[in-house]
Amino acid sequence: MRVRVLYFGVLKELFACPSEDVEVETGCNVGALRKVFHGRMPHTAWKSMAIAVNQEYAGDEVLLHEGDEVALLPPVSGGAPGNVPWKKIILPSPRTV
Amino acid sequence: MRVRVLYFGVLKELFACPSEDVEVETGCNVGALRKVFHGRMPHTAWKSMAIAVNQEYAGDEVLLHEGDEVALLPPVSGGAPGNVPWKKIILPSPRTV
Amino acid sequence: MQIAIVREVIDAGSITAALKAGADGAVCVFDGIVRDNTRGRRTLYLDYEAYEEMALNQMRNLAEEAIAKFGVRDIAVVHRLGRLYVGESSVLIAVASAHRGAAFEACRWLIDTLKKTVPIWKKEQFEDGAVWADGEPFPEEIVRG
Amino acid sequence: MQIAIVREVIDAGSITAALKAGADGAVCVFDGIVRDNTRGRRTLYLDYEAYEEMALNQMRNLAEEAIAKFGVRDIAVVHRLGRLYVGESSVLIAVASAHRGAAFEACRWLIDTLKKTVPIWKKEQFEDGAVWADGEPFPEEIVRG
Repeated sequence: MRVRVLYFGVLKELFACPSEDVEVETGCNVGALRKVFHGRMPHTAWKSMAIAVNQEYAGDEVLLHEGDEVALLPPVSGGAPGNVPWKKIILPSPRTV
Repeated sequence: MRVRVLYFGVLKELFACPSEDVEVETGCNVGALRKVFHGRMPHTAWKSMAIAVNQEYAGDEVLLHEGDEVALLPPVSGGAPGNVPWKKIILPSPRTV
Repeated sequence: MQIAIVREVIDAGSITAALKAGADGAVCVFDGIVRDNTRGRRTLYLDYEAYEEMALNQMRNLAEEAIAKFGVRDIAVVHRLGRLYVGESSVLIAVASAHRGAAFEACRWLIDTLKKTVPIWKKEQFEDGAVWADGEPFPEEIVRG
Repeated sequence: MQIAIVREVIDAGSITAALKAGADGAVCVFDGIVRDNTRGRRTLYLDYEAYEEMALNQMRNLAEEAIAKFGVRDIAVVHRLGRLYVGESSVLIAVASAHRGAAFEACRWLIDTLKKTVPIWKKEQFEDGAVWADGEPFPEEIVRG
């Protein structure tokens, strides 16, 4: 079955596109999808990544269904300037799965 | 010597005037003046009264000098509505010292 | 630092616009407004009065103390006197700072301290009578009676 | 409750004016603005982007949670996207309440929680390059990886 994966922030640049359709096996959950993408991302971008399924934050145990909208979300930084120091994330060249 | 005594808030109504010139003895301090006024005020108005001399909050030990501006200040209530419940203060008829 | 006692409507927009500078990341504003009731009793209006010169001095001192204490960049404190109707602002405090934590803390400290130490009083007019608002007790260091 | 994501200038005056009602005694406003530097490095502008539908849902959920949690009367949360220059507001949070304590606490909780959970990101453009702002780590209940 297919799910639509959306990339935001640094990930959109990393994968050089805003979204992809990804073929996953029936019974695949968020944790399994997370592992697939783990290999595609540098450690700094992976750290503290969240996943949303159909616009709700989803834990690893959440099952995926045909047509789900799955979003890979780097730590958010909306609002005003944070107290956290900013840091350069080195972008590798985009790769395919 | 003379000092000018200013009344604010409920005290202005209590004494039916905004200020009075008061004759005090040399060496009189804030505490002594406080005692003079104590007898003129009902207990509710007296509670937590502050005194300012020449626009600075002054403790009982502060000495008064000829021409000082002495202000009798009921608990302040500026700003937005407080969390403290409001309470009616019963005003007696004005008296003279 | 804008410290003022006014008798007309407080213009929050121009006060905060004048306050902001490039180094700021956060502005925290407290806007105190006349409520339509006190414990269910309907308020018609409030009359604010002040020991004006002393109130201005106190407000200035508080703002300077807050800048030193919380490390914020700049502060505006404007209090209105006279007759205020429901919905009108009696006080506006705006704090500009590089970071939000200090802005919130300074703003909260300023209104809490202003309400206890700045010589301003209000009389509330209800439909069936008027009362002087009970202030919060003065801090111990002020009343050493 | 006004919850919005906009691309034009945030009009703080009209947002807070629309928020106020007779029962309110306090409005606390947080205005997040683009600072001219990050740790001394000069900022030219910020580009904000969002997972927009989800961000709006999250903002609405946070506002509802804050009303329930702090007992405030009403809330406005407006976030701007796109390119913002130094001094422009990226987010405005306004909380109206009968009493000031709840207004301050709800406003602070909203900006703190928004910054950790609402899917909005910013890229900072410096004179010598651009970086994605490091967000604060997600709360544990969001990342159960």
